[in-house]
Amino acid sequence: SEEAAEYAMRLGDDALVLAQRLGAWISRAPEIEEDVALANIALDLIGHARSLLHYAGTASGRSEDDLAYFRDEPEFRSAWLFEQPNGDFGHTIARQLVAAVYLFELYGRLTASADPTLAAIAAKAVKEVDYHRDHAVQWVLRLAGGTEESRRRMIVALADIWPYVDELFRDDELHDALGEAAVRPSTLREPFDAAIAAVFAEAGLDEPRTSIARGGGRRGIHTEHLGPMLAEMQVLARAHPGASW
Amino acid sequence: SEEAAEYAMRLGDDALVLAQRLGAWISRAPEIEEDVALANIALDLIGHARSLLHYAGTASGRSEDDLAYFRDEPEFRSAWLFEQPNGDFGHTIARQLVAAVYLFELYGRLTASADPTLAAIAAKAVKEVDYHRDHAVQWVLRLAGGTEESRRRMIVALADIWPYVDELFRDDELHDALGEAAVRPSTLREPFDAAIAAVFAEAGLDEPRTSIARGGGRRGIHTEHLGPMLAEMQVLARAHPGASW
Amino acid sequence: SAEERRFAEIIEADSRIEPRDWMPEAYRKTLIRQISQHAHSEIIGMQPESNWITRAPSLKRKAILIAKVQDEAGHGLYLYSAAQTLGIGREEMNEQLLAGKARYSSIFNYHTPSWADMGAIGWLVDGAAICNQVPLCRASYGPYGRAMVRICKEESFHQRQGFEILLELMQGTPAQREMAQDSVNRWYWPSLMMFGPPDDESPNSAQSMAWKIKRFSNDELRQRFVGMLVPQAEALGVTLPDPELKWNEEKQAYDMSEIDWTEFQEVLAGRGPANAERMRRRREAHEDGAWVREAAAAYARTQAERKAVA
Amino acid sequence: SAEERRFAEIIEADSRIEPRDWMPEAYRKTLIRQISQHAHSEIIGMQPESNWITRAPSLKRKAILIAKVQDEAGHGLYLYSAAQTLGIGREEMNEQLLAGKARYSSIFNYHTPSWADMGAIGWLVDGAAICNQVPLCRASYGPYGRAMVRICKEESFHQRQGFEILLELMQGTPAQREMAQDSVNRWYWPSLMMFGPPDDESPNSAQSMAWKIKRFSNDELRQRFVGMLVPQAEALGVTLPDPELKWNEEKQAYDMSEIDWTEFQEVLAGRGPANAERMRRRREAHEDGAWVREAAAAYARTQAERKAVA
Repeated sequence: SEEAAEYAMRLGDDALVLAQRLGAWISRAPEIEEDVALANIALDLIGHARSLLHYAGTASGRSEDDLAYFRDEPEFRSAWLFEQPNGDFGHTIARQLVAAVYLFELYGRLTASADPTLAAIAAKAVKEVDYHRDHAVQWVLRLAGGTEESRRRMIVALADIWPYVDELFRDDELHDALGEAAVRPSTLREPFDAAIAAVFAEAGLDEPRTSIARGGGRRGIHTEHLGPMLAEMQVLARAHPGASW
Repeated sequence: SEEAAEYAMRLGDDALVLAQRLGAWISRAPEIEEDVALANIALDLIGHARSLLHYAGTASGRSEDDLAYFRDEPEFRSAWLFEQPNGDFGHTIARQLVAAVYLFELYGRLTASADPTLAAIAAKAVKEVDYHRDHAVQWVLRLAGGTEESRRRMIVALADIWPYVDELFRDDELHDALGEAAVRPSTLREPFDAAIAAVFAEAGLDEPRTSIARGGGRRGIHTEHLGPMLAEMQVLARAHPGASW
Repeated sequence: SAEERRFAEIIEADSRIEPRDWMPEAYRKTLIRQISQHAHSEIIGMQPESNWITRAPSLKRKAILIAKVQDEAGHGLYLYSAAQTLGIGREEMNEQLLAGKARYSSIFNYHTPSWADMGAIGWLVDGAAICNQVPLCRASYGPYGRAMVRICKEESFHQRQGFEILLELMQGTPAQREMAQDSVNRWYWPSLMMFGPPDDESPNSAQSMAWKIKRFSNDELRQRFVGMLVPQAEALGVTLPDPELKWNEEKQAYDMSEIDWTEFQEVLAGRGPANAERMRRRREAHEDGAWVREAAAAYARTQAERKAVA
Repeated sequence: SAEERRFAEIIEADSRIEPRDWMPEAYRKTLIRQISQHAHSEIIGMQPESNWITRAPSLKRKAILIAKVQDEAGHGLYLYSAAQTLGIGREEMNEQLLAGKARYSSIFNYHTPSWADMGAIGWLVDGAAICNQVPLCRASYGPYGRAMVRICKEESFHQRQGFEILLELMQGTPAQREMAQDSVNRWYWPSLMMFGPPDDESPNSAQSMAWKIKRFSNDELRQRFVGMLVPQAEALGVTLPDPELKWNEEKQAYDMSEIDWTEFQEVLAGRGPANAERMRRRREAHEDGAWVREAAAAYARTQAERKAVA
């Protein structure tokens, strides 16, 4: 259905945008092991994006690459969290923590979707994001419990990322329309908060008290970070329209 | 002539690429005064680029914007120095030092060009790059003579930039063909070295002993930094071919 | 007291209070708050426009845009200087900004997703700023009034450039026209909100008007602004996104839809589209630049000592 | 001595030397030099390909490219581990790299201006690497030989992927075909240089062959590589940029133009296209990551102490 396609596009864009961000770390990470780990996470996310965008495109006869490379910024449906810049490694970890805990709760429930394609994609994805979650949590513990400098940076990074948490949990008409095929984002908030609280308790961190960013990614409204990112991501494909690679 | 157009394109691309780099600093500089100063330098350079590319395009009926926005990477003629990334402020200052001292010597001599258009452009530009030179020199002195940290960073930055000095001073057939219309780059090396030596003496710095980068910008061969920069610079213009702004 | 009388006389005579004159503490505080807020607005206001410097679609527009953002940095500097004459340091003002204790204009918490926003910001945001600021050129505090004279001149130049960007787009391709209209749709209401709450809900205005810091009410200025926009919108061929907007001959004023003040309050409360981004960028620029400022200060000290010895 | 005899016997028997076995100091040093150089090459070799991760023209290619660069990081890690068994620390090897005291393969000092370079690197550079490395799977030092077994498997996979990228381009638009041919033109000669100088100018080779670290001469391997390329180039439809290249029935080998060894020496001397860029990126990644590594180390210490107390 058109609604399922839209829903898959949201999830696919989240994964694609985050993968694109993580891809920029590779060969620049704090240690080689992290080049490997971040590449691994990026790969998983591209896998999710491909499955989801492939599914999203079937309704309108568009391929995953049509959707990834030939949509403009207002047609992207990703939430603001995912397009936030890499910043220092602490910012990347803060973004990973939120993303992975959210995606783990989401895919976990989506395995029970009434839409068998979404359920199958979720079943595969949930195992992978479980690893992403573990990776992020371990680094939050290390940075918060490492040196004074790393703790300071971790706290700043969490505060910078926290405004973008709220948008992830907002329901809209699409979820009403999809019923049992989708997961209502608001239902994920409680398990998300509980999981985060446990991490923060172990790390000796307080939940950041920040403003809430307005969001609007699901309607194609984005921060100023997405445009330049898409310019780079799409430049080659757009220079050769119709070419196959 | 076609040769004069090629020569103007080289100089114009140097100015354009450097202006694009500096433009990315604005609203991110270490102090507001530097937002103003770097914007000022970027503006002057765009002015030079516009005059030079306008002149370069007349031979082939292309506008300055045709040249800036609709050429691909291998058609850009800028030297490698100018596309080097901004890095920290020290790197930007190191790049500015080399660029401004070089351009000052170049434009100073080009005022005597047998080509009246180039001579006129140079006459205006030389006064402006004199200011750029002063700006860079003052900052080299401050950073080298400031704190331990700033001195360390200045030395690293100079070492990172120095491989790209040599390319600026290489003659080729174009200079033979142009004769008195152009300035032979090799003739600028001595005054450049003297000016730099004076700055380094005052700053208590040694000239960096580094490798020499191969270069090739004048033949359209570039480092890996130019491609992503052009993707961003050209994205909007290319999305609306033929539009006027 | 004699001082109070003299202060009142200067105000009464429409003359200027200067830094060395006595002034009531509340007057000083009001000015510091207002001038530093204005300075911060110029500085944060660089961000939405700097977003398009690297992507400007022609070299001419790139140059104009850089010059404009540079002017904003310059305005920030004049205004910080004016505030400094009231006895507050620049570092302190900056700390207030970064700590969220000092405000800046909410309008800069909106994003610039499209190039047309460079036009709409000039036309609508700078246009509204001018309506607000022209009267400030006569502000009773000398350094502020004089800074505003210079700023207003440049702002009206910026407004014209914004209008020209939109005009070029409206005369362009269908995609360009759509881009322009979309941008006007997004910026129109936020620009009307720049004049602040309706007069009956604006608590600080009365005292500011008595002190001749402020000379017209929020609603008066808003009406003046809309009156200026209507014929310009016609010339551009854009539609102002208010179906109720029309001239009311009887009231000699424009009727308009009610402004969504909850939106205004939301942005003010930190829940606008870009509040977090704006503060993050400012803080990162400040922190990343710390070593540079420290170096400059250390170098200046060394040079001063050398001169003293010589 | 008995140790020396035992070492010679192991070598003679084509068996493996293991970390706890006695070995001549020169053997150890040669291995450390070679393995760490190989590890550094994998790490620096990530850079030219990571240049296209953010711009890969399809999601499938983006995924394949990330996986490939990730494999290179993994190879770097195995090889550092193998070197560590010889008694050198990873931090020390990294310092040697950053100080310019340790080498990495010169091939990675070339740029990747075009997407087709992702194909040419796989086909030519990984192809040459395989020819060099397959014999190393039988290297006399156990940890090195075993690391190479794993690495070679992945490399041949990479080579096939590179071939596929080029094949897709050669079957594509004229612009894509041109892109592919241009890239092959740029990478062909540097890939031949990867086998090192001609046999009569390769001083270290004899000892390495005696120790069975190395098993074929540079020129033998180069011939083998060209023999592999020729039919593949035909299948692709690309021209190998050597007009002299042809099979010599008499010599049972390919005739080829003379390799420009001054180019080889230039790159080796630091004057290749990208030497400075490669080192700058590595150094910056290392420095920017210092606080992260320090945090991880401090955290690990604290955790170990807690466990010790508990």
